[in-house]
Amino acid sequence: MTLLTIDSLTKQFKGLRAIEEVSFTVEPQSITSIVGPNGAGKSTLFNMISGYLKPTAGKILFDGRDITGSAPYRVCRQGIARAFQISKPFPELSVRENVLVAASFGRLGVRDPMATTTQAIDICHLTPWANQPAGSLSIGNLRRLELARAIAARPILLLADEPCAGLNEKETRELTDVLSKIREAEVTVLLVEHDIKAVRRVSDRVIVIEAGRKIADGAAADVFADQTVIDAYLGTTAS
Amino acid sequence: MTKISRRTALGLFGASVVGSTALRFAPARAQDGGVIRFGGSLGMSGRYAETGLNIRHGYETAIKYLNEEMGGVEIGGKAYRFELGIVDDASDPARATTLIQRQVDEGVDFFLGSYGSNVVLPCAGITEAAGKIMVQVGASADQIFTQGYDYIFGLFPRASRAWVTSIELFKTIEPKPKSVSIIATNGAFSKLNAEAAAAGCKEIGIEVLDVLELPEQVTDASSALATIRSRTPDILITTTVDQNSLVIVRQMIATETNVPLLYQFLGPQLPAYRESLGAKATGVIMQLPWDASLDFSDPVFGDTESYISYYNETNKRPLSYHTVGASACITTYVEAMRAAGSIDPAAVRDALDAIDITTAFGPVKFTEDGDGDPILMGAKIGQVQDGKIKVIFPTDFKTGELVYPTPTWAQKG
Amino acid sequence: MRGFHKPVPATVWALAALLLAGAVVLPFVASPFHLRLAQQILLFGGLAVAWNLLGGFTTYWSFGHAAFFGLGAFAAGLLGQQLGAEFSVAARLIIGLAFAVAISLVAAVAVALPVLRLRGIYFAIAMLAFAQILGEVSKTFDLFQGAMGFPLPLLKFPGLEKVQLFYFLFLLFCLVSVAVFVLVKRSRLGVGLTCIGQDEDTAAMLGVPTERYKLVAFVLSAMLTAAGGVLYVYGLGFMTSETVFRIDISLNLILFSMVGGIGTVAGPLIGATIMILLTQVVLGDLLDLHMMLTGAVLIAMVILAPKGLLGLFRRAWSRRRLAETVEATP
Amino acid sequence: MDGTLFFQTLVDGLILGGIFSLSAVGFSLIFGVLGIVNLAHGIFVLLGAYLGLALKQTMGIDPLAAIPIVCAALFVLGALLQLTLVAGAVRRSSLMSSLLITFGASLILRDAVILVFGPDVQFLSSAWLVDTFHIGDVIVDGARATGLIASLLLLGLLSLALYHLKVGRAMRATAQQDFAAGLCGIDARRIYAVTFGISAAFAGASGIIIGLINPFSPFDDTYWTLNAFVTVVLGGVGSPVGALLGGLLLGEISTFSSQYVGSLYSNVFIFSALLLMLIVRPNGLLGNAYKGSV
Repeated sequence: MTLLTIDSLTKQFKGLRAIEEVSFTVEPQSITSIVGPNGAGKSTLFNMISGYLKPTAGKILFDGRDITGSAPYRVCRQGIARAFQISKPFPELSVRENVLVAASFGRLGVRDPMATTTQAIDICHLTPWANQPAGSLSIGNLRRLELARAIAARPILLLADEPCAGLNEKETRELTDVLSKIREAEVTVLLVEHDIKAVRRVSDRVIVIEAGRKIADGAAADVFADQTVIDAYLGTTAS
Repeated sequence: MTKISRRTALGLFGASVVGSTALRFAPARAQDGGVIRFGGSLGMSGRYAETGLNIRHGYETAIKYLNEEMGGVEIGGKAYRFELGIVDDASDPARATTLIQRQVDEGVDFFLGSYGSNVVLPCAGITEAAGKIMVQVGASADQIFTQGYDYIFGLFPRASRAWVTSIELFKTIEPKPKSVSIIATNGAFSKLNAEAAAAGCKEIGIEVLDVLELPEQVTDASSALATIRSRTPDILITTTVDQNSLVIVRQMIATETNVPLLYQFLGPQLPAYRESLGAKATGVIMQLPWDASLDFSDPVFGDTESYISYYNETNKRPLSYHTVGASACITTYVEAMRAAGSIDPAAVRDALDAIDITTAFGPVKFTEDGDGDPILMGAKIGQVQDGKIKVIFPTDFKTGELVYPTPTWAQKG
Repeated sequence: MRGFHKPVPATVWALAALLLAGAVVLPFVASPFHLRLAQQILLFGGLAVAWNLLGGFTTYWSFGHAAFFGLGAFAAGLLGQQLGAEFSVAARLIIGLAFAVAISLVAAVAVALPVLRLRGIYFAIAMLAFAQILGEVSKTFDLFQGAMGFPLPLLKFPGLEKVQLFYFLFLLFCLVSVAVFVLVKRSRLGVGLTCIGQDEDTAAMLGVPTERYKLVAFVLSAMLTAAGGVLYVYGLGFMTSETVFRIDISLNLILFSMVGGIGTVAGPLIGATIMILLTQVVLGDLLDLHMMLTGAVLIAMVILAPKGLLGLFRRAWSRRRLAETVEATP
Repeated sequence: MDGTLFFQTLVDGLILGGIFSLSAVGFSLIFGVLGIVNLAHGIFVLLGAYLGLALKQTMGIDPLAAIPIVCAALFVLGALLQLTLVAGAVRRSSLMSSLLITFGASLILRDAVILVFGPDVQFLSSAWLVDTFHIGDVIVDGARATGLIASLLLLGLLSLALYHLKVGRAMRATAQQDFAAGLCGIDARRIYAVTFGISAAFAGASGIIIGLINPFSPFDDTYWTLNAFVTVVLGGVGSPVGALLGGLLLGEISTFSSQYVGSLYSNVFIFSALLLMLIVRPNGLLGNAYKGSV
């Protein structure tokens, strides 16, 4: 059974087609990565899944239910959480409080906010900073706070938006470790990422998008061997 | 550095708090030894501040005269001096009632009023409950006098009776005016007067064409004036306050809106109004609660003329009818105290009920409800002629003849 | 969940109990004037606390709370008039309160649906416009009698002077406001609102039902404000549109909150106390300059205590603690 | 429908609207560039009128001729207010605190006006007013027409400055994105002060024109601040064209509703239009994005 089904999704912005008839599925407890050059429409896709944008056409099915055009908080309550590329902590709240918010809202169902919070902070190696205001964290810690907050929402599916952008080698490795741990916790991950190394390391499956269209879909090794992908993706990043 | 300046600033603030508190309690201790304290609030900040300032000058002039020129007054065999404590109510009823309550608590016995029924009525509720008298020259809404309050008096007749003399005048005009229109704003004062004027006109068979209401602050009356031009009445009445009256008349001139007779309830009384309009002001008629040309004897000042000269010696601000009325409030109080031979509020109130005197303001006699007697204290009617105000009605007080119909704006030059 | 707040320390409980005891005894020892001041502090302080239900947590700053204040007053006043003397004054007041709260609930929901979509200053302006419209409507249509005004019946209670009676009513009102605020602050709703105040989009992403939470806070705030309006005009005994639809009422609620400390429960009360004492006692006798001085104090407050007086105290306190720890560690 | 009455109403609305536009343009600039609602705006308008009065009374300068002097004086006052108080408050706490600062400043300035000029109603007159004239059956009020002409001239001048002078371009850039403008070497602090100055100057100029048309008293400031609010929301933020559009719309709504619905209802209509506009097009007719809305 598939967890997420994207069915011919299209988004039109005043004459510009940001996403055109994109379809794919995400299997439970996998890490699926979406890659593609800047402006390919990855963020638009995420925004539609998480409820910030309404698709012009097409359907999003999550766990068998149609969530096309649902409000962000409803999407979250169904069990989809999102970690932003640019961390958006609540700066005046402490790290623990930031995570606690997600733990006390997030997916519907039985909650134990305190336990979830402690666990999420632990998974993301944030315990030493738990009582500091989020506004004072370093970039690497902020990224992990963003992830911690997302998983504290107890998602079935986690949307992670370029969690490794701007991180150094060591920080990237820490972060991919966290992602793997998250999968071990039976959370499905949908990742948008630029760092090919990181993608290769963690992904079960890779989807490539260019100019709003899906151009490849398959296991990481196969996809990165595909000539169209190399031309489209690697070509543009090189130029 | 910032630490010091902040602390210093807070310290200064604290000091000023203590300082001003100390100041205010100083005069309160001098209450014994024959001092009569008048209290009350006025809207000194806010839209009615101009009237507030006029009234305040009137109170201050009377108190100054009583203390400095007369050396106090003897009441029931004891000499008294007078003190005045006026506070700014900012036309805010919550603030007004609190400040009035403070004066009641501090033993002020005699109150002078603010204006605007939404301020005066709640205040009157407090003074009434405390058994204190209020004599005021600002508010004339009917509701003030129909609450069954025993201790409130007003120098003006209640609004619904303020048009008695005007209607009498309309009866005498030749050729008989057939129609009026009224421009009012949607405030209590203006609306009440518009209703009274309309009712009075209907009663004597003058048709009321339109009652046009404008928002409380008039910046543009063009639409109302377009209606007036398309359906011109013989008399146009405006029951607006000074500033709005001036907006309306200036726009009438600019848009060549001519009527045979323009009656502006308030406005033309002000020198500024006539100065602003120059020759164009000619022919406008108005209510004259008071006019300098009418000489009345006054138990304190002697007569109107000596009042005016004393006022002008001691004040820079031009005299207005509100000022004279305010002085008359105090004169009336003093006369009532003398008649009662006591400063006991109940006795003074009985004396006020029975009072029948003249002051620089004119005759003073109250109805049973406490408002001014509509005949004796009703306004005279004046008309601007050659830049001056002539009294044209009632006939006994006439200093000029009514010009009707008046020339058009263009003819006035 | 109980919010992320630590349990209330015993000192705060003790202080609150002491204040409450003092507040109950006050009307039997203080002069009517002081009681009137206290009435105003309780009423406007309570209203400022109610305003903080939305404005304190988030940047949805209503510049038009006078709308609900006036709406409540008119609803209760006009209904009382219709009920007439067959009903006792107390009955009219209670029915009026219920009616006012119900009407303001409906009005708040109706106005919130479009207006709460606006953010920042646009929300502030929209609320201001809403208050202006209600004020004009109440004056314009004779049905509402707003231009001329109408009297309200005198409420009596055996053994209590009017000023004492209304003191207790305002005290009750203030307590209800404070209770609602504290409950909200310590609940999931409060956590959600705090997050909305920090970053609305992120809050929604974490599953905070932002639209509903804003609506609930706004409606609660409006209903409390309406109840305050009813008590206020019953206390005065006569009302016109000018009595209740005043821009300065709306502005004062913000001002009191800012002076004391926005988003706290004590802040608005402290702010109301200071500003009312300042404008009506310290500067009350000044005829000419009190507005100027009030303005100067306001400016000084913002410059010297940008987070309100509470913020100032907190900073001073933590600074002292820091100094003590530095001294303690050799 | 009576044609003359219709055109009369149209012309009256245009004239009124032109004056509203000028009185609001400064408010709009501050709103756009600094994201601040200047509650002292109305008092700036009145200060212009009172300065005009003082210059006429003491030196016999015609109010229309006094506009440059008044503008200069208010520019200094506005810039000083920004540099000394507003900037500090925004830096130390939040944008919202500027509301308290400007409100406090308006209380102080209003009391100052009362101390100097008294609470009385005042008026201005000028020898240069156009005479009342007719277009067909439509009567055009001379004083108001003069006001409209002066308003349009001043708005045109401001428009030229904003689009062609360096400081104007810097202001527009800062309004778009102050951070990016800073990267381009624009000193935002200076631009803020200049914006406040220009805003006050134009408010002052409009004060003179308003004084020529209507009597004024120190307590009218709230009215003019509110009007500026409405105008800006109707037209859009930060540009003379937006202010002009908003002002004209406000003028027409005001005259048409009072002519054809009832003169009492104009305020209800004005504020309903404001509310409607906020809901339907929160960025005004011109739809300028505005950073304070986030």
